[in-house]
Amino acid sequence: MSNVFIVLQANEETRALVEAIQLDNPHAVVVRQPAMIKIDAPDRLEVRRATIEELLGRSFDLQELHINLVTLAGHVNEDDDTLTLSWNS
Amino acid sequence: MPVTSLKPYVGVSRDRVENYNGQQLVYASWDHHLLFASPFILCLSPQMTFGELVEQRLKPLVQADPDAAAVDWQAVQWLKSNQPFTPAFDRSLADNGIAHKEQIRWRTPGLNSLMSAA
Amino acid sequence: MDMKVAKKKLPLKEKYQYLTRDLGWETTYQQQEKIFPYAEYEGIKIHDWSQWEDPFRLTMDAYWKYQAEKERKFYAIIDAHAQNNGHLHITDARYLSALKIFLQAISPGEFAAHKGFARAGRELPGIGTQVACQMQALDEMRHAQTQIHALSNYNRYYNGFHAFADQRDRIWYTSVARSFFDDAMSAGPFEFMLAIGFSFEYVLTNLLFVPFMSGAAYNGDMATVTFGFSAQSDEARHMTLGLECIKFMLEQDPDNLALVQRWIDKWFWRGFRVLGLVSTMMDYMLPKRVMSWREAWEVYGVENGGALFRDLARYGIRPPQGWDDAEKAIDHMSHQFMLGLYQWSFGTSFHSWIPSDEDMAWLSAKYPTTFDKYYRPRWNHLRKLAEAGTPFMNTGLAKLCQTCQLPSVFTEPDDPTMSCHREGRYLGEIYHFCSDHCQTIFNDEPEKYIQSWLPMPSLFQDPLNGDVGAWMQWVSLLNGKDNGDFVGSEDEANFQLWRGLATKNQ
Amino acid sequence: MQIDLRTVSIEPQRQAFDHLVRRFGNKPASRYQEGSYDIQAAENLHYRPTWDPDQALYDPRITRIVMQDWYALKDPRQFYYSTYTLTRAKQQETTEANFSFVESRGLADMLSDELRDTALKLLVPLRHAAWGANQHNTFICGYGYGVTFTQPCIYQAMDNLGIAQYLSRLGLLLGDTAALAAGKEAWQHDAAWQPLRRYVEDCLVVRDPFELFVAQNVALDGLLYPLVYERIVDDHLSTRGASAVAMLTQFMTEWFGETRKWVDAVLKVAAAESEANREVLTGWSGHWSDRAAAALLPVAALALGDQADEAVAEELAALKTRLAKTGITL
Repeated sequence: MSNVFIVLQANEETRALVEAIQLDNPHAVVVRQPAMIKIDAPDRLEVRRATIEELLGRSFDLQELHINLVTLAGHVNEDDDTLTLSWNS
Repeated sequence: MPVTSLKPYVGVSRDRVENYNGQQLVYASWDHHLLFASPFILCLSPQMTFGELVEQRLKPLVQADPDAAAVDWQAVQWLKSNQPFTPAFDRSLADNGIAHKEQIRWRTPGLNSLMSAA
Repeated sequence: MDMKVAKKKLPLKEKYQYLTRDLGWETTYQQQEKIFPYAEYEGIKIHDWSQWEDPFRLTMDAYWKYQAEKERKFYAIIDAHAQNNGHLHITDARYLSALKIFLQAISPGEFAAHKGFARAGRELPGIGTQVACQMQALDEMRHAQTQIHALSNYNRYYNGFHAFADQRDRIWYTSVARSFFDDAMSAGPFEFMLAIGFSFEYVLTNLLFVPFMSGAAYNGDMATVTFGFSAQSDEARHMTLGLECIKFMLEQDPDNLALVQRWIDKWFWRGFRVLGLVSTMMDYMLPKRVMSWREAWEVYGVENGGALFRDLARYGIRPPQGWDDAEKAIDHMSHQFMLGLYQWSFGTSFHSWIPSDEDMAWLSAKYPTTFDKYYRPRWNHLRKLAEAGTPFMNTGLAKLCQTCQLPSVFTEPDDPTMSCHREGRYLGEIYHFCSDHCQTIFNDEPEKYIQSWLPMPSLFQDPLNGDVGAWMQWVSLLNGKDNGDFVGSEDEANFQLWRGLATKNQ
Repeated sequence: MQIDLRTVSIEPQRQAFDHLVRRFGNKPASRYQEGSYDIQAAENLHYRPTWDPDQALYDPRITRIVMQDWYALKDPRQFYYSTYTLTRAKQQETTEANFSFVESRGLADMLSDELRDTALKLLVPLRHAAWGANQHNTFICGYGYGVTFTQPCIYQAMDNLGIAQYLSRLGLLLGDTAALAAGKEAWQHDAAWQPLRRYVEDCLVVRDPFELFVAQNVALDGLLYPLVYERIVDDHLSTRGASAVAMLTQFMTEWFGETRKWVDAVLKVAAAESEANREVLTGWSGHWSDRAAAALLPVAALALGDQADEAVAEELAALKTRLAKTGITL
């Protein structure tokens, strides 16, 4: 088993994103570091548009993630609704 | 292994001895004396004697080491290209077989102030 | 057609397909081999470019939109930083050494990557790959520029930044980074992708950017945090491209495995060496430290790299050959570099210093098995010399590794008291290396590496002929201003003076 | 620590980086200058390329154009990444608004079959030509010398890609995926498109970056954009009721108006550098613009029928007038 992770800048815009990721990935661990937030999860992590939209109260294009993304690890699979990070191990 | 290339590929060394106007490069270092972060690069005349190298270049360079004063330079163990080597102090570098870019090292067993804890 | 029926929206993947892949065609007036002349000589076999999976599917309109938003944020912050004397917010002017190294050695690398990705974006025959490379070429230009712009204001107030463009091609330590990028760019497009896209971006840049930028945040440097995080947000795309590229090569033909593995071995080690200086920035140059190099390596090297190579094992890939030796070097390298930088600081366009008692206490806590045993005695001795008024300046210049071009400051993997001496002969001439891995890289392509422009040996050639004063002029190094010990430097004095003006009423 | 740093007045130690002071004098440098001048490695390059050991990694000799200082070829727009991206972001917002206006009002469906057919036949295959332009500008950026010259080329390349994508979206909007397939088929096989496709493919094997600059950015763009977007779409089709199409290609018209200023500035400085340069540029410009005019004739005829000859001849004459102002007389 390996961790995938996503790191976002710590700011107002990412508050809802982090919350949404936590809701959709109960197995994920959120680590707050200076100026950034790292979210680790064993093997797989999903970022779901619908959850973010619900929390933000507006429509959200998953590609907006790029604005506040710091880094990530794992294979990326992106469609209109979900961005998935995974390792095959 | 040859370089994989689209056309014949020939490199030219930038540090060929003919680029040094009759001088040559020699690298020198004192084993287990890492106050000096890296071996020294020296540009020397091949006619310089080994004794002159020690007196004029190496001794001043290593002064800062607490062991420097205690070295018996006639007794140190020398290596050239990582092999034991007995230099003739009164002969030239060329006569001592010290080629361009050769690395010489010396060892002073028992002298080890800054590494003593190690 | 019923006018009221709205067109069905194409799903992202399909739409992206039409907006990129489908733009190409089978050429008939000119042959593929002439259009893509560099695609085959390296020996990588690609049978079907359509199998390429696009990692992120940004069309240009989305790219412009999101990148513009990043740019607006970035320049707002650095404008404010310049207007409000943001440079006085940093914890201490020592910190600036890390930024000076960054501007002199890393930013030019960003430009080189820009150029290299433009070439790869033209030479690789698959459209998906080309577009991703082109976008990266554009991003790398952004990184070079945002770094120069962020650090430009520091240049107005502090020494050591002013000649970064001259020093890129001339001063000794920048040659390490430049040779790395020159090496990748002189290779074919596939090796370039693996070198920069995979090894550098995927395996190593997290180590450079994430802890370093966190460190900048800790040390009050908003300008750097901003360019760092802003650049890193593009890196996420770049890393994904690098990973996709390697999977693609491995999936296309089993024969590619041997070559890919050799390149992974080579470029991991090249990258590990070139990013080695980051260890010194983290352990010594941040006045307020966020994590040690060892800790960063655990998170971004061991954990992340481990996950990556476990994943790639299904293709037959094993971790890079140098991995174990890298692990052995982690607890030593920052100290070995800093000891070197301190004693050669007359030749650096940044300052070094002897760590304080407090610094040393931190170092010994973070490196319990190595610092007190191997490195503290040397620092104590150097301090004694400095206090006696005879600070140590090592006028014996350094032996450089023919491959990585770093001074040979490294020790044997299993004996930290013994310098690592490696040498070999090629066509009668002797060449020296810092490690087994650098020697292997040389032996694989000697005709390439004998060409290395090594700054130390070249100092003894025409026209400088060993004249250090003339050399300083040639590298635009202002003696007594840019170089030497931080203690007693203009930077130190000015920072204290200006901070005093800002905090006191006299 | 709470301090009000704005109250502190501190004298800067220097105005700008050394290399910029040498070029522009001792004064603060612009962000364009900082982000462009002398940031490419110039000396002590380490290794010969394995893809062509006869070249240096950055090599001004791979083109026939000779410049004493390649940084003389500056971009009058002074685009660096930020200004470039912000400019395009604003334009894409307008374009997006135009697309959604056309879509939401059903304007596409209000086009006559004939007009829609003409628009699709003319514009959709051009997405492939735009992709070719992307390849050429990426090449010039990759192998050209000096950042003031090569930096705008990556912007140009990405613009070419953006244009190819807007043309694809236009095809999808006016005719769905079938329109893209038909356009590609025409590009590959229809007689009308073969001279242009041949032009693009021939450019794909040109490896002199400056010649490619002339072939693509001077000759082909110099004829294609005024002919197709200004003359045919904005005038000919609009007056017949297809102003919706003009809304969808507004980006292209504006883009050409902007980029040609840069193209002219580059040509002018390169031609003024030496008689030899002027001669080479004149030769290339003549050769490629004649070929481009011939290649565009059957394309123009798709919309203009037998008026195409005259239209292309006028555009060629206009291009020659434009070139004359840069010092190149054809």
